[in-house]
Amino acid sequence: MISLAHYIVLGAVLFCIAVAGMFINRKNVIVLLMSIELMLLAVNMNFVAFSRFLGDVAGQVFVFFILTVAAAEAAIGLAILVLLFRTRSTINIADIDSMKG
Amino acid sequence: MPTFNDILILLPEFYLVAAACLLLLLDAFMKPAQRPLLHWISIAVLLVAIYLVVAGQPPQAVTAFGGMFVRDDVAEILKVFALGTTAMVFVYARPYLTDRKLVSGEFYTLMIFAVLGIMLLVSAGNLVTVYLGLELLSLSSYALVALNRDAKLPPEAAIKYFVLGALASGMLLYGMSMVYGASGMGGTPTLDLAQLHNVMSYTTAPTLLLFGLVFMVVGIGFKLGAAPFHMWIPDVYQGAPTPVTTFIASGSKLAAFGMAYRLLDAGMGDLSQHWHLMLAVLAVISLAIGNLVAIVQTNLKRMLAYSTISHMGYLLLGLAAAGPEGYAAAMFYAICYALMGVAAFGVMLALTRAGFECEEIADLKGLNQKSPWMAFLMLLAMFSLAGVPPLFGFWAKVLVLEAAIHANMLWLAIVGIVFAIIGLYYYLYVVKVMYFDKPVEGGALQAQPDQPLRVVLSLNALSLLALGLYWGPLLAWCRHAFGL
Amino acid sequence: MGLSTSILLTIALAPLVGCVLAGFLGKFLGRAGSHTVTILGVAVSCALSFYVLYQLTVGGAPEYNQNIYTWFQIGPFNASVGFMVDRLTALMLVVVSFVSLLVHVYTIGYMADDDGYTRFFSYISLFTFSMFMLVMSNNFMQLFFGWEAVGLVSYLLIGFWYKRPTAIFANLKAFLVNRVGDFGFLLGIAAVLYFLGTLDYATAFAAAPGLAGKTLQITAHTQWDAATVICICLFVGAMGKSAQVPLHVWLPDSMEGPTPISALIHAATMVTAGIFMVARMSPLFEMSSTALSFVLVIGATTALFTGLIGIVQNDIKRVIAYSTLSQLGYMTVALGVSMYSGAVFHLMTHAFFKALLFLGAGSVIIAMHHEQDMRYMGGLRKYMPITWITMWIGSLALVAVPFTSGFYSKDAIIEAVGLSHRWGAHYAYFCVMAGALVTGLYTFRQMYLTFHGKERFTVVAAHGDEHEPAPSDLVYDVHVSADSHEDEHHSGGQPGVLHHPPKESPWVVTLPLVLLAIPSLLVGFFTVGPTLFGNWFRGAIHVDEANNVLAELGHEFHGAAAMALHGFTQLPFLLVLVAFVTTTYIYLFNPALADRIKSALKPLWTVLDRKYWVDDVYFAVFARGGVLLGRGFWKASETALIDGAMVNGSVSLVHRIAATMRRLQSGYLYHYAFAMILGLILLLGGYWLVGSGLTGQ
Amino acid sequence: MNPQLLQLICFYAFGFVTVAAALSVITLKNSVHAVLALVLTFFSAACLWLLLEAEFLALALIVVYVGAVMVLFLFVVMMLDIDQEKLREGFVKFLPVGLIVAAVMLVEMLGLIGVRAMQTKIMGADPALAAGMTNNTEWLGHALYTKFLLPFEIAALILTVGIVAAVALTLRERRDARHESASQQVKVNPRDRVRIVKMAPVRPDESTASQEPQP
Amino acid sequence: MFNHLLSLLIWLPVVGAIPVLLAGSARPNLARWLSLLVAVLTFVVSLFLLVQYNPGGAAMQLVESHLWIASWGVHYGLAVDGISVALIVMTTFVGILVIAGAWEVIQDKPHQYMAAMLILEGLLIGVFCATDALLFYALFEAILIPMFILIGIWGGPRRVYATLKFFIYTFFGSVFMLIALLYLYQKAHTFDLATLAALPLTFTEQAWIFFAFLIAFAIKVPMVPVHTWLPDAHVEAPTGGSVVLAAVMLKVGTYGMLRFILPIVPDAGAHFAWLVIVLSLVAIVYIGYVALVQEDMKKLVAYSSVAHMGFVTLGIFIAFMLVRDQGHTDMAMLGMQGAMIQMISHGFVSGAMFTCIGVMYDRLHTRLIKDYGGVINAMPWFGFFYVLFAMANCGLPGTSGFVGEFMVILASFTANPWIALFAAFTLVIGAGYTLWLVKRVLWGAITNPHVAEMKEINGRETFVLAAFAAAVLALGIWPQPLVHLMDSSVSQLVQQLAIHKI
Repeated sequence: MISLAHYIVLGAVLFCIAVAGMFINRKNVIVLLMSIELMLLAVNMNFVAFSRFLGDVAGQVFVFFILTVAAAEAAIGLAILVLLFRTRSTINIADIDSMKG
Repeated sequence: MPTFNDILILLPEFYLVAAACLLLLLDAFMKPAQRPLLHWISIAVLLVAIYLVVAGQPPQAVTAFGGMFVRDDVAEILKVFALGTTAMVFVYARPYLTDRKLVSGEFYTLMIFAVLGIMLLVSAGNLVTVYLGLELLSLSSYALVALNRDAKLPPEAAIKYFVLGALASGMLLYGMSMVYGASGMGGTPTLDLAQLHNVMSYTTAPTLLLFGLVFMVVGIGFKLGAAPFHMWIPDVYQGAPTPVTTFIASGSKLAAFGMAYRLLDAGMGDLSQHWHLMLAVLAVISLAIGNLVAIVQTNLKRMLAYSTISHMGYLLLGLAAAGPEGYAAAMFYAICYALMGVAAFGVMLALTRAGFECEEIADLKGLNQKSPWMAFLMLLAMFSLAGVPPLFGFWAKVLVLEAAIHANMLWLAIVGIVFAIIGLYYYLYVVKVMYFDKPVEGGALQAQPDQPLRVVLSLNALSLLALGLYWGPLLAWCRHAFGL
Repeated sequence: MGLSTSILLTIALAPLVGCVLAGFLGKFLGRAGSHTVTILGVAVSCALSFYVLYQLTVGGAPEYNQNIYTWFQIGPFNASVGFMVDRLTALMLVVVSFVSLLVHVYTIGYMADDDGYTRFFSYISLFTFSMFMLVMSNNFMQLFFGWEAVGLVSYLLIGFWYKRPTAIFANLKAFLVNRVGDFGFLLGIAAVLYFLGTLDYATAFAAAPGLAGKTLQITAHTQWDAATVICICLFVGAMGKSAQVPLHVWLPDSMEGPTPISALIHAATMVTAGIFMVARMSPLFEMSSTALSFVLVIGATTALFTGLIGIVQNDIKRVIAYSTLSQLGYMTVALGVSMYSGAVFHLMTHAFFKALLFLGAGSVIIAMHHEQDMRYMGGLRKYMPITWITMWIGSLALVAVPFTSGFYSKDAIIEAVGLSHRWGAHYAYFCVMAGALVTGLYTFRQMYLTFHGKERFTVVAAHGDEHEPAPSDLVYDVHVSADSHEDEHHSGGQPGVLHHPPKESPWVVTLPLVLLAIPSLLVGFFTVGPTLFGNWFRGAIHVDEANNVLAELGHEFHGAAAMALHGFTQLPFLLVLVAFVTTTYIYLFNPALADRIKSALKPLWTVLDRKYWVDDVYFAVFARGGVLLGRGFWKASETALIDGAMVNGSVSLVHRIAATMRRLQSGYLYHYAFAMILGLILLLGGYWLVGSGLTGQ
Repeated sequence: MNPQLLQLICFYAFGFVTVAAALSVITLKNSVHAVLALVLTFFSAACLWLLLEAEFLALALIVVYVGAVMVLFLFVVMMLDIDQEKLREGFVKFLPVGLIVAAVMLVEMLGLIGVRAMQTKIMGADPALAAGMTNNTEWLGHALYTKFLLPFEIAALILTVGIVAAVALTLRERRDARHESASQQVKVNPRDRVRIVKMAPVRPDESTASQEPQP
Repeated sequence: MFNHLLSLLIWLPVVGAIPVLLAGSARPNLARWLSLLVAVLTFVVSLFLLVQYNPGGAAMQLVESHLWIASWGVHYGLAVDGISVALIVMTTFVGILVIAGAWEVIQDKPHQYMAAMLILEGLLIGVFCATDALLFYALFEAILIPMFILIGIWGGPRRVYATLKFFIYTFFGSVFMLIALLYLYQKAHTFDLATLAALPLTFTEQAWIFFAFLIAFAIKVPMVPVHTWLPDAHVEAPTGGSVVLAAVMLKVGTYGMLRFILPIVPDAGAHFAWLVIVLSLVAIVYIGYVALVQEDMKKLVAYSSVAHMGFVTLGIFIAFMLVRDQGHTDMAMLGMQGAMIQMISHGFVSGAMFTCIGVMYDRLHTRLIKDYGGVINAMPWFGFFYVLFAMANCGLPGTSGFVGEFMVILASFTANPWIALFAAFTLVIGAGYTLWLVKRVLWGAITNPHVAEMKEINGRETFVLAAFAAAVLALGIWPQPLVHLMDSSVSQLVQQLAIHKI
């Protein structure tokens, strides 16, 4: 029997993978962005699961909005990334430290 | 189904959407020579919005769109000041934008969208509206930070802001999902904040609820800029174009307070005994990091960024008090901080000219000799930020400290006050540079001759003094909003 | 006919008016104007003082005791400025105003053409005012006011020639040593207030018997007798002002001031304020025999040991200064045996002859062009006969040759000590007796070295001496010596070298000498009966029957003449004779012997020449030690500990923490993300550990 | 076969793929490969959602995410032409830290979520049907256009912001490129182009820079 | 007009500063005359106050009270008692002298200097008549701003260090007081001082509040060991700044003790009186030695200020011992009055001393003692004043310096002879450092050729010094009017000491 726990645990695992991704990748911004997408996936997984198991539509509606926003977010994020690459010719995070302290 | 009444309640917001779109169109069809007109139109748009907010304010709190949107006094106050400070930002930004050829429809449109985000956020009655308002604000802000595309720092600031912001959103959403789930355990799952208020009383999964709460606190902490979720603040403040920094330091903080209030009190009010301690911890760390690291800054924008972190610590003192009095104090503080921040950055904008960014503290050397009035305005802002009476900032601090003591957190108040002493140093240092140092030989330091800027900035800074002398009505307004 | 307030006010204020006029308007008044107003002021006071004395003694006027105005009133506690004039006061008034008047006159000649002429007159008038306030006071507060005010003037006058390093050293020293005394004095006043509840003399003295049995809790287990505490504290003040061992060190140094001042302040009046004060406080002192013993021992020590130093001095003024110390010791001894009237009597006679000696010495100094070293004098009697004669009169009074004033007062003291049974009286008797010999030794030595024997100075013609020596030459020399301190001691630049032969001083100088010589000789003869044995002071002085040695002495008193004749057979006179013979032989007939004795008694001579090293020890311990202590505090505590470690230390600590924390903001995006995630984990973990308990509720 | 068992097998299969693909996203050396792994993650996640009868969202995930967002990612990755090797430095070094943090996180999360309680929650009837709708999409659509109308409008605004922002940030008016404006060319007046200037004759040595006439 | 006399006194100089500022650096003379006019007007108004005040009444007089912040019950409450009146008149008096003293000495932006001085004066007056704790606190802190500016702009070479230290140090102390006030507000729901005075508090509460108040006021006074900001601030401050700092600002600390510690936490005050007494005695003795070895004239006088303020705190706190332990109300009155008079007197004496040093500094531009010597040769009239003030500084009877110390020593003997013993030590050490200073600076032959060129004080300087001298002498010769002015108020304070709150 698939229970709610299955999905929620899966969501948690995805969330942790996203977190681990942020820790492991110290160079590539794109991987960071993808980790965030993973994190959102984990969230969506939770919402869909709760929505289905608890019989409420709101969760799925929320997922709908998250997907929408994530698209806009990705557009802006990638635009910034392109901008960054234009001014710095790199997306290596280790090189992006003009401001610190 | 939405009725006409719902639309009336949202009139200011709808009006702003229309205005923003109109601006975008105007920009597209305007001749370059007419571009400056955009500036005045945008300011007018905001002023009309203030009028709509105030004039259409219902006597009692009302909701629209099935509880998605709440129009109460808290929202009204926050909206008025968010709109007002944004209008000030526009006034201050004109010479800066003109000198850097950044005057464009995009700037004004994005700013108005960001304000719209603030308005939705502070009026949110549902987790979905909170999230969408937040994202509207955040996405506009990311873009605004990167707007000065050819400079070196803005893209870096933007990417940091963006990645961390997205991460925070992710955590906030994760928390929301848990709260949503918890509300469904033992009852009907809901995203409605008003219904979430008493979830604790019936849920069969209280740990899940609290688990979600922790994630949500992280999201709130990020938006406020409370340590340890503050790391974006210094870099973004420094890297963003100064008008955008000004906006992030003023309107955005009002929004953060609004969001915190909506989520924590309206939504999680029953859990206050749990989150007030978390906020207290965040407050202490923010006070420590903000005040200490600000001491060693040489860049004025960075210094003000750390100062923001510490001020958010004080604001959290009020929030952590978790009661109407604490909220009133915290809102008072947020308004105060917005006004002070606008004033401080406003002076920087007034001193920035083509080819000269007034950013380093050392750039202010001898300002009192070059431009005594600007120096005086900055002095007011600095002493107010430092919390020296009789300026506005002092009373705000007193109020949050009182709130903390009132909530039996004397220790927190003492921590707050101790760090206020340390914080004093760097504000005084700015005054020292302006008043006690000799101007750099042949330095570029000179105030903008822009009259509207000077007049509004003067009024802004003097209001810190005036409100310091007579802050009763504002406090009464804030307290009234929380039913006191 | 009584004493009116206005008369007393006039006595006090007339010199003050003179002081203010001369001090502030000196430029407009000019020299003559300045000395006229001040002398007029003092003359008025002097005349009225005599009138007051006359009224009290002959006119039968009642004693005066009234408040003039309320200084402050706090609850029941009242501090007023007021006058209490009884015979003791009147006597002091007369002595002070008379000597002061003469010194004023004398100053016209002595200070002629000194740059600070008007300033000087202003100062001495101010002094006279202060002294009047002191002696006329009817309460402790005003007493203290006068006490300090005379100290101030003394400070100003010792440092009158403020360019001399020695003068400004001496005045600082004088003030500070006096302050040590005042320290005790003030505590004494506080104790009076504590135990007696008032600062008013009359009330306090009336309440004095109540002191018996009262104690002051010093530590948990120690209690001191109240009267003893009060009296010793008060006497400490007197020790400072009247230069008693061990607070005597300032007086010899005070000779840096102009000679009229030495006469007026440091011999005749101010230094006797301590004696006056103790006499005034006799009702209190009578309550504590311990305190009186203390007084007795201190006085006796001063009388003998400071006199000894006088023997080896070469400076003419210093010899007289040590003699003053010694005589003050006699007065103190008299106080110590409860013979207050004897002390005051000696105070009066001493004022006359000691002022005379000082003014005479001043006259010599003028003649010697400000050479004060007796080794470069000798044989002056033929140049200045009036000075010579008057000084001999003063010297005879000092060594207490019968029939002179000094004899009556001093002999009475010696005899009284012999009769006293107070603890320490034997020691005191030995001291005063030996003191008589010592007095003779230094006095005769001084007279011989100055006026007799060979001339040990040479007169050379000054450059440009072609023209007639103008009468103003003397004046010119004084002026130079006062102004430029390279030749502060001798106009010739070399010791014993004079440009003009010495000559007698002008009349303004000699007249006071003559006028002082008369009372030095005669006043004792006429007043010894009533003052000592006739209860002339009446209620002003209170002596317990048990302590009343004078009464005992009075049984043997059969008139002044008889007392003097009896004196010729007594040991003190014999000792003076011995001194006379010894010094005559040494200084007139065998001058080389003096040096031989000196080398034979080298260790003793060194001890005396170094003044028992008291000054050196004081300087090392209190002055240098104080500075070292201060520097230690300043370096170790102020700079290093409080300001360094505590204040700036905490600031730099904050800075260091800040600099470290700043590195957390590395600029790297992933660090920022870590911080957020760590924050989340910590909040979760903390919540898990701490908060899970909460959910269990 | 028991449909429930089948479901479970499917869940585990897709779940495994999801997790594995997600792990590859963060571990693969090549960014392009990582993006493709992410696509796989979304695909399998969409399948898992199908198991939950959330058809609309599953398809939206594929259409919106895989079809648009991931393509955008790929596009950017390829366009930026990044030195992949350099970006991988320090991977091994930070792996343990990352794993530890992730593990701690997971333990904390699982500890707090309260898995046991959730195990009792099993899938009931399709809530869309229960709510009287014909299918999931209608269910969702109904909610979207009634209760969630306002958020729906806001979402529209957000997309607008996305467009405006992306355009504002990336659209460049190349200042270095030469533009020809026909209208301006037509409007040109000869007098604006040539100006006749009268000059007083000056000797070269006397002329200074400030006295030079404007060209 | 008399209904708002106190408001007028506060706002006249503050508002008067605006035209002075507007006069601008272009018209410095206009700024000078305007500020003098304002200062004199303020002084005249303060004389009205003196006339209006009825010394017989024990209650606070000339009460003004307006609800300021309704939702917090904060009042704009002003009233005076005798102590306030005395301090206010002293403030306005010193205000004139400071303006006159800065006349042509301040050449750099005189309008800002004068304006800062006037604002400072207004705020100080405000502190002395506030009856609402929060108003008091706000003014108490606000005075830091003009002082910070004064030292920072017109100060000496290390002015930045000094002024930052001054500001942060004093701020440091007062914030704890703020916490205490907020705590009290929780209990009383008002900041009205009279209500707070009647508020019952347990001993633990009182102890904490006592220390919070003490640290605020001790730093301001300043007491050992939190005094080190003062020498630095004094040394670097311009003459006028030093004068106001020493003459008026330090009094704010002791005044605060009277208004806060005495009535609000009497039991803790009595319990910890020994601590303050010990610190006061340390200030008198230890600081005396430290002052002795100073090489900078201003530093020396600054340290002497610390020592003299020790008498004020001593006088206030022996009153506790006298009333509580021994029941000597009369003696307590004496000690308290002594403290009050010492406050006023120290205002004049230290102000005068700093003015004197300023006069010398204007001529030679050094404050080091070793650079001087024989000044009296060049400036005899100056020498007269200098000696007079030096004598007042070492407490010579006949000058104001004596009265307070005399009273305090008399009272402290009753409390405990040992206290009196240490306190009286000032007679020696005070004279030591003051007169040694005089010896090295004033007396002697001229060794530095520049000293010979020093010009005698001009008419303006003579006026300032003569005014100080008149005050010093008047107070020394006849203190009764001042005593009478404060008598009923002091009596009121002493009665409050006896009230047990526990």
